[in-house]
Amino acid sequence: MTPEIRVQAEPFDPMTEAGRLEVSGIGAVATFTGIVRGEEGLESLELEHYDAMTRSALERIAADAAGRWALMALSIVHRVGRMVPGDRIVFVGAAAQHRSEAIDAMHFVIDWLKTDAPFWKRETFADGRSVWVEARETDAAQRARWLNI
Amino acid sequence: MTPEIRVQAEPFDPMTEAGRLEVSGIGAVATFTGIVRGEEGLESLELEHYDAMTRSALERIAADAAGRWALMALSIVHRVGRMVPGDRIVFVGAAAQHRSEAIDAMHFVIDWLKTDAPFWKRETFADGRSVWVEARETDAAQRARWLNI
Amino acid sequence: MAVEILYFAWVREAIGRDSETVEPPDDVNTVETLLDWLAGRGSGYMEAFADRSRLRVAIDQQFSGLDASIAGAGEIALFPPVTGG
Amino acid sequence: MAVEILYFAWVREAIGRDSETVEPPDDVNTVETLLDWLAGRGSGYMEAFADRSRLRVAIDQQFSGLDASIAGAGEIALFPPVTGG
Repeated sequence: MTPEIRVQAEPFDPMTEAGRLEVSGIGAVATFTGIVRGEEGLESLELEHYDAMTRSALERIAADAAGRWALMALSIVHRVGRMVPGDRIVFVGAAAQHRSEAIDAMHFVIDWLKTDAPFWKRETFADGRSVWVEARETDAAQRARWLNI
Repeated sequence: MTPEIRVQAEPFDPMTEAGRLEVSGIGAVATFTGIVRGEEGLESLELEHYDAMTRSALERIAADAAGRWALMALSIVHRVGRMVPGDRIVFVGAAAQHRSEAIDAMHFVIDWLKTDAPFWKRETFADGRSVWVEARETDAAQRARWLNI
Repeated sequence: MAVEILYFAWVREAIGRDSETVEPPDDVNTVETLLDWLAGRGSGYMEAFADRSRLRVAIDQQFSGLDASIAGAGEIALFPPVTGG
Repeated sequence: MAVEILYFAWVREAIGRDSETVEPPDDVNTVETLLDWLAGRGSGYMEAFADRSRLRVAIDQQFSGLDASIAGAGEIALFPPVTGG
């Protein structure tokens, strides 16, 4: 199983990504798509990343997931650059024989991606404000849940 | 939020179903697709259901999920009748503002659908055997996890 | 009082029909006593109801226990544990 | 020994550049001492490094602690807690 890992400025299509996961012999596909919310007058979002490190960080998360669950396919796609509300930022998909493996692996990957991959978001609002998004403590807590499983 | 609930003999397309979930204001879409596995020489699978009850059972599970998490869209699609390996049996998708809501709701719905909706599978194998699938104790255990959350 | 009984999966196959309307006597007032009474109808019923730990029931489209009352029920479905999804 | 320093997000903006090659003296041998040394370069650095609880580091593309040794490092990145996904 070689994970599909991509970091790209271009939009992606979760439907196409999900289709890639339906490999022979699987019984379950779980997917997650993250979308830019337009709350509080958000106009656009700029996603910066550490190009030389991002891919290896995602590969490491994928390898951790593959070590924990018997996966038959795994995809991580992350957009970078400028996005607007409604745009898709991230896709995570996992395929396995059984449902809990696929769902848990997908959930693990998106939780760890939030804390262990070098991306940063800057939000620009209709009133002109532009701020770097603060990391949330709940993300660290959600990552930590997996350490005792 | 009115859940999309369908029980149908016709194939469905998880990509189309996932597209329906991307309603305005969401930040997260989680989906699950169950697929017929071709293990042990399985040739076909016949899915029987209790027509007069199935829809209300699925509506009840959907209402339970909507009561637990702030969902902005929820879909349950289940095929009935004859299927072959590789065919999609079930789709569950949930959309919410935040990822844990969407993922947990999707996971809850598929866990409860396994134990609380009147479907029965009969498997026919290449050697001519045809057997009713036995319920798995792990399904009851996975359902029970949600009772204390 | 007449009640519609539905059978699914191997319960249906053992009994050889998917539904029937029956009129149980007054002392048949729970699912358990209904099963006892139906079992008198033939070997297919006896076979289907032999291991009651493998039987599930819905009364008027609601899952119920085998000890549930059937008073006033219009439709009782008997079937194995469900295996959808 | 020369080492490449990379800055991201508001660390980059405060310092006003996204990378530079520096040659710290031998006694600058941990991330902490590197931050002290870099802070002498100007107010942008001081501002960026003022609250070290908000700083994260990667040494040669591996997340590390601020107390980590920088001996032999080729590339050190300084940035806020990540916010992707």
